Amino acid sequence: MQTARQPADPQAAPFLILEDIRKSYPGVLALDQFSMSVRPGEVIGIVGENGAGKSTLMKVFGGIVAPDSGTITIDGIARPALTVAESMAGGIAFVHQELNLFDNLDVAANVFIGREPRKGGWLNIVDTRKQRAMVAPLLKRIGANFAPDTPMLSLSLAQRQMVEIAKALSVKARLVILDEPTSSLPLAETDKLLDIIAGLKADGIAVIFISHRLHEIERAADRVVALRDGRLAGTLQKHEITHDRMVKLMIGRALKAQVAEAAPQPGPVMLKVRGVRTSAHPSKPVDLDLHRGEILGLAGLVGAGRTELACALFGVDPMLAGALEMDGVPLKLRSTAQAVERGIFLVPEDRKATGLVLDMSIVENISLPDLPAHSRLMMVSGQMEGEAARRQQGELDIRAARLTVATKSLSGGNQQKVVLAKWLAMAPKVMILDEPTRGIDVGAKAEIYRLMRRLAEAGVAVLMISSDMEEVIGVSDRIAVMHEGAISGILTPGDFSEENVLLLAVGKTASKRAAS
Amino acid sequence: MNKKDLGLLLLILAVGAVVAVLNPRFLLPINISNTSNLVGLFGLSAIGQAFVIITGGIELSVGSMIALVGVLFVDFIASEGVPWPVALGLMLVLGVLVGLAHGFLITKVKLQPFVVTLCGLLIYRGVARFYTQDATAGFGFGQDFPLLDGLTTGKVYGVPASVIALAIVAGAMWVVLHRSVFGRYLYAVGKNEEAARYSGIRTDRIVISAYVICQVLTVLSAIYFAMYTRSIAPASHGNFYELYAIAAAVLGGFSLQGGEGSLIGVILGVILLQELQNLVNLLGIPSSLNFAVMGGVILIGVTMDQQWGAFMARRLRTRAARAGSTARPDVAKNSG
Amino acid sequence: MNKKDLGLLLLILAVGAVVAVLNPRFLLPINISNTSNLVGLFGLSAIGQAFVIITGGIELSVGSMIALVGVLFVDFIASEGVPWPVALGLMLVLGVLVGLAHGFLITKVKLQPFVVTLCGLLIYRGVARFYTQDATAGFGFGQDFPLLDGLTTGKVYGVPASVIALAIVAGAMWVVLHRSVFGRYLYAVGKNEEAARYSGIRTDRIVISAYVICQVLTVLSAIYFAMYTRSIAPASHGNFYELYAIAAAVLGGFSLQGGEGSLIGVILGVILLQELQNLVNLLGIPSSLNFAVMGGVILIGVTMDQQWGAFMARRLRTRAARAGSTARPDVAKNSG
Amino acid sequence: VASAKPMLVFVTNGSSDFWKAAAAGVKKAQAELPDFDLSLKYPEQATAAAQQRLLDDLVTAGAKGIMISAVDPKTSTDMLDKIASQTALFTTDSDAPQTKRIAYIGSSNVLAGQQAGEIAKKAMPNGGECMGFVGLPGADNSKERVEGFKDGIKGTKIKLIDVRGDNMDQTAAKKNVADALVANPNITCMVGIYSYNTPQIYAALKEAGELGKITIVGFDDDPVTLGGVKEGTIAGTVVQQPFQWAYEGMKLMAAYVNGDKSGVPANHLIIVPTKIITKDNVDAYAADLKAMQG
Ligand SMILES: Nc1ncnc2c1ncn2[C@@H]1O[C@H](COP(=O)(O)OP(=O)(O)OP(=O)(O)O)[C@@H](O)[C@H]1O
Ligand SMILES: Nc1ncnc2c1ncn2[C@@H]1O[C@H](COP(=O)(O)OP(=O)(O)OP(=O)(O)O)[C@@H](O)[C@H]1O
Ligand SMILES: [Mg+2]
Ligand SMILES: [Mg+2]
Repeated sequence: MQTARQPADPQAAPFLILEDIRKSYPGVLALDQFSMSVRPGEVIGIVGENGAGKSTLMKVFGGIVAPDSGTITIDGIARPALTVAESMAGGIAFVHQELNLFDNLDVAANVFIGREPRKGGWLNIVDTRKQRAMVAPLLKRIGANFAPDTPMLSLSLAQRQMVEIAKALSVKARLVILDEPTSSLPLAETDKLLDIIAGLKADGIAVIFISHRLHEIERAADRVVALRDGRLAGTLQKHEITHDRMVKLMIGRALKAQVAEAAPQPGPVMLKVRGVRTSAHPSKPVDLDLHRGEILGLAGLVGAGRTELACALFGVDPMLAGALEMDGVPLKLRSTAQAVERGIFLVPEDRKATGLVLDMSIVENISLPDLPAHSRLMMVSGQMEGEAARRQQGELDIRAARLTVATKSLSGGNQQKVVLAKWLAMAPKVMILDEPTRGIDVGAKAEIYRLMRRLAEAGVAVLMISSDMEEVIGVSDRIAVMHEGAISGILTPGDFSEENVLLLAVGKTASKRAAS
Repeated sequence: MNKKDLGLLLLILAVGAVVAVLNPRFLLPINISNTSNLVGLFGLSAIGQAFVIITGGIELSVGSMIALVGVLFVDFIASEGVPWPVALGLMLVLGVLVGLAHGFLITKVKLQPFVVTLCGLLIYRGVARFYTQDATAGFGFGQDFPLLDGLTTGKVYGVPASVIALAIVAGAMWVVLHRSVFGRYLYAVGKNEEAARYSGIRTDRIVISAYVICQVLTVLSAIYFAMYTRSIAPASHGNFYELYAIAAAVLGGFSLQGGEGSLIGVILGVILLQELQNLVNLLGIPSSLNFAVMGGVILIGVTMDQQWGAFMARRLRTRAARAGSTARPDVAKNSG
Repeated sequence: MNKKDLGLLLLILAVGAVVAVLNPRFLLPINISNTSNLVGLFGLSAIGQAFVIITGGIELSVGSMIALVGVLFVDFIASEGVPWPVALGLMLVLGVLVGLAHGFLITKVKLQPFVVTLCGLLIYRGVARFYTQDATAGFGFGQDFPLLDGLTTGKVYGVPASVIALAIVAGAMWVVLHRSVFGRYLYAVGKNEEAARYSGIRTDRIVISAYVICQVLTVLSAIYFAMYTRSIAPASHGNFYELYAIAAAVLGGFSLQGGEGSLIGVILGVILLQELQNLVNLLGIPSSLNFAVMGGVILIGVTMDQQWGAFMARRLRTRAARAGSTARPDVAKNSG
Repeated sequence: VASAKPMLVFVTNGSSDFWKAAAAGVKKAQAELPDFDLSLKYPEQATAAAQQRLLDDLVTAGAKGIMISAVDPKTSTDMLDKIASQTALFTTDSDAPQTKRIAYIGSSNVLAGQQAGEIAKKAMPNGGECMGFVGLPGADNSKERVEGFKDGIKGTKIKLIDVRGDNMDQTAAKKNVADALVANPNITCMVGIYSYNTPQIYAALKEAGELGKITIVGFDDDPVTLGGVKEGTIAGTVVQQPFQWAYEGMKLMAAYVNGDKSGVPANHLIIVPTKIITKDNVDAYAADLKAMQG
């Protein structure tokens, strides 16, 4: 990761300057009087709470959002707004927070979409062979384990995120913007990404890196820009960057140190999973016990099959084989409705596609799973559902102009809170959370950890799927690790360590004594 | 009634005023009664269509079902001597079965609604034609069913029975769509079926129910149509009626992507379409232009609607920006 | 040719074999020539439809355009004395303009394709009927245009001119769709328009181009149809032809959600539909059942296709999971 | 725009060229009846529902007299009676004798079919197998013509083996002829039952090189049909006289509305006979036609 070259010259002239940018949405001011500049070869970390305006800022760079006022200057040319094409021409490459990929094309086509190598003169034929040859080394560089001609359809979420990164790398860019590129990447891949950032920097390419995993920012950034409520909250130079200072800038106060509460005695088995096979790894049966009052962490590499397992336990897809037992009673799930009836809830990893009805309001989303409870004679009571939603908003600190706004207008983190709120309003017995803190800011993260613990204390069996190593180790009472569709080992607190989780995740056995 | 519906209502009144000036006979009670009778007939099937469209589906077999049910119903009661309440019952059962079949193919076999119902359009029309060997089904001379006639083509204080039927159905369906749990589920499924499923909703059942409702209402309207024309030529009866129903829904603010639209909207859509047809005949516009007038007005209507929507969104945003610049009160309020 | 297309081809051959056994005259060169002539006619408009469907749109005005162009073209050359190449040119210009208008309304005014083209369906039909005052446009007895006739209804070594035209168009469009950058963008826009826009693709232009291509091909097929029937009744000519084109595309594996389908697929779809029509006549099935047979076979075809697709998707996923677990041989292979 | 003159309307059963001659008849009558406002209306679709709403609207608009070719007269008794109670109602083309219509002016499809049978008989003294082509085989006018044709060929060796429908789609109409040639090699005669069927038979046979080898019997007076008759490739055609229906009908209606009921015969039927057109009289007929429409 360390390179021999010099760090970016702080005196170099910035090639990209934003001044007094302002952008409002109905009910929110997403950016206000915001100014910043980018110099060649510097890595800028952007931090801020959910909804602080980070993604909006990046969309201004990318030409996707036109600011209400302010100027954007590239190479001395000032404009009130950019188009996507102008942004691209200015050398800005973009990995969006919400993925922008084409399921009907293959990986190589996705990487080069909009910039295909051509042949055949005016016929403009796509040079597929050349395209694939150009993509293969990129995939290798980011450690992707799929070929350039893999259909997009067969990739998992994390693998898709890798394609997005490859896409940004394929451009001859001067500035690469990564909006939460690691939110669903597990540790090994994240390390690789940080190496890549270092490599870009060494080539004189500037990088803007947004992440809620502050230690990643700490490792990678030359400078940190913190946003709060759409305004610049402060800037930290390389030597000033520490976890605590960033947090303070983001939320305006220091965060209480997180006390790792002592794991309570786990209760009896709540959900017994025996020989469950899913279509992703049809030859690998999974056995697992979820105890009452326990947070079971489920770790693994990209595509290990954790999401598939979660879906099987929630009745989304029929299991190929296997049996479930809940409270000692055999359980057959043919639909999510049955799972919900039995108290098994899932917070899915893709909130845009499966977590929320984005066009519906916060209230409507929160009441959706338990609508009959918010109705009289099967007629929905606006009052009842409104009250329930207000209660959840208070509990989870959901930031929104009103509870009746469409959830699509919320920032990523606040959307995630709405997904959680849906289920917390009901009484879970088994709570499955698939990457519950994906894209969530530190403050909210702590909130969610507290919630999980509270659920466990109330006797709920919590299954937390996570690719965030700190989180897995910090929150779980036990850690199960998956490797290629099978459980490769289960760690108890005495054996918790990054090394052990990683060893199991690649299919080796864990060393007994924890080496921290 | 939302803003969109209000705009449509104004359009209807404006067109009506113009026509009334050009030909005052437009306002004769008999003309209003005739036209509202047709609103009743087309309205019943349009409401059914609306339920399907909200789920993001489409039902193209409406016209063919109207022909098939018309042929069977009239033949049963006029030629086979089946008592009409029995025949009506049988037709409703047929509607339920067809709705179930469409819903099943769409949700379980996972075929596209357009495809399933396009095949329905072809098949039911074919069956209707085959059943009578392309002959017209109709009543013999003097064959009367006083009660049935009264319920379908009669009038109460000058109000056609079909309008009363529409009012009852529309009232019930308004409650179902805009107040009930099922209605909420319909919108959720229409906007994001996956997310609805991940919320524990039995989305398949919701979608199937929508098709069943659509077909049952279609059967009802088919019976009204049959009693109105009293003569069903299976090759042409009901041709394109699905397009009228879809056009009415679209005029009424429905999105074919699903998840949008109101019951009042679709009824206003039907009224506007019927008003246009009436206008063509009353103003002596060549009937060859009938279609062109209809198409033109729909196009203008949806364009205005769209521009109005875009304008409102812009205004909302501008106002928000102005409000937002002052100390962000909303966020502060809500986070407390 | 992908697996899906192969399945369809097998279905076509299987149906053909059964018909040939029941009536060996099915295989007579003249019958094959007749049927393939109609494949040529319907194929041209179906290819156009396919381009629109790939973008996630739909073009319902095809049948009406076929009537309008037919009426105008025949009237121009038969009654107005316009030289036919000029008339042809004018019609192509009309097609471009209509395509631009549809594309504009859909991309810039942001109306739904279904709505815009439904209005087109109504308006163009109305204009066609108004133009001739509902009269049939036709050639006088013995009025001949030898070159035009040769190019449209002639035969070369027994191969109908329309089939040759289809082959040329299909070949060119295959390259455009499956090899060119434009084709790639069509698929991208159809699958995820937002993402395509974020990738710097001028999505509006792509969509507009698709509608222009569709209308130009529709005009071409309209001329072939006009020369085939030599008499255009504006009220009925081309009725439902858009549905045939859509059905062919769907049979050929297109998704109305956009982003899916192959050129070979749509042509095989057209062939299957025409084979079915031929079969009804050759086997002496009552013509009233024509529609029912067509609907039934489409339904069976898409169901099989869907089941096959689901099976393949499952296999693909399983294989992907397995490939991911082994030491990444594919990457190594391909980067060499 | 409401007109002050009493309004008389001729309502067709759909839009078809067949009614062009009637339109000419209306026009000629208008020239002779300046005190009336005559018009000819097509329903936008050939369906009972479309026609019914057109009638309702016409009555609303104040029509004093309506002459109608009902889409489906047999089953439309109630509707026609309703109209008859509000305005002077005449029927044409196909009658509805059970209604309160004032009179019927037209011809008989059965008779026309018989005349077509006579053409076939004369053209094929040794018999043969005929195939019929029609838009809607189940429609009344089609069934009556077929019935008449079968009557006409009774006792000969001519057989009508099948009638193929095309759903009013001329592409299908032509294709049906081509398919019939393939499927039934023994066919020696073809009958075009709707006005557009005969030209499509003519075109398909011409392309197949069978013109002149197969006897064509037609109905109505499409230019191609008349051309074929003249050329000798079409044995003959049976024409109705919608011009006369409209012209005489309108004048009768005007008189009736003015209170002169003498023109209505006791049996309420005014039959305008159909004519057989063959090579012998085709020129005269064409000239007539031109004169009428000119
Ligand atoms: N399309 C939109 N319509 C309305 N409001 C929006 C829209 N996009 C963003 N916002 C609002 O703008 C604000 C900033 O959102 P943004 O997505 O930039 O936050 P963020 O800093 O990226 O948050 P996160 O860390 O959760 O991704 C939020 O309050 C959000 O609700
Ligand atoms: N929607 C999908 N379509 C096809 N294949 C999929 C899909 N989702 C997952 N897979 C396959 O299943 C495998 C397991 O994916 P899964 O999402 O369960 O893994 P995971 O452990 O949750 O990892 P991730 O961090 O990627 O979410 C993936 O490697 C992929 O090949
Ligand atoms: Mg963001
Ligand atoms: Mg996962």
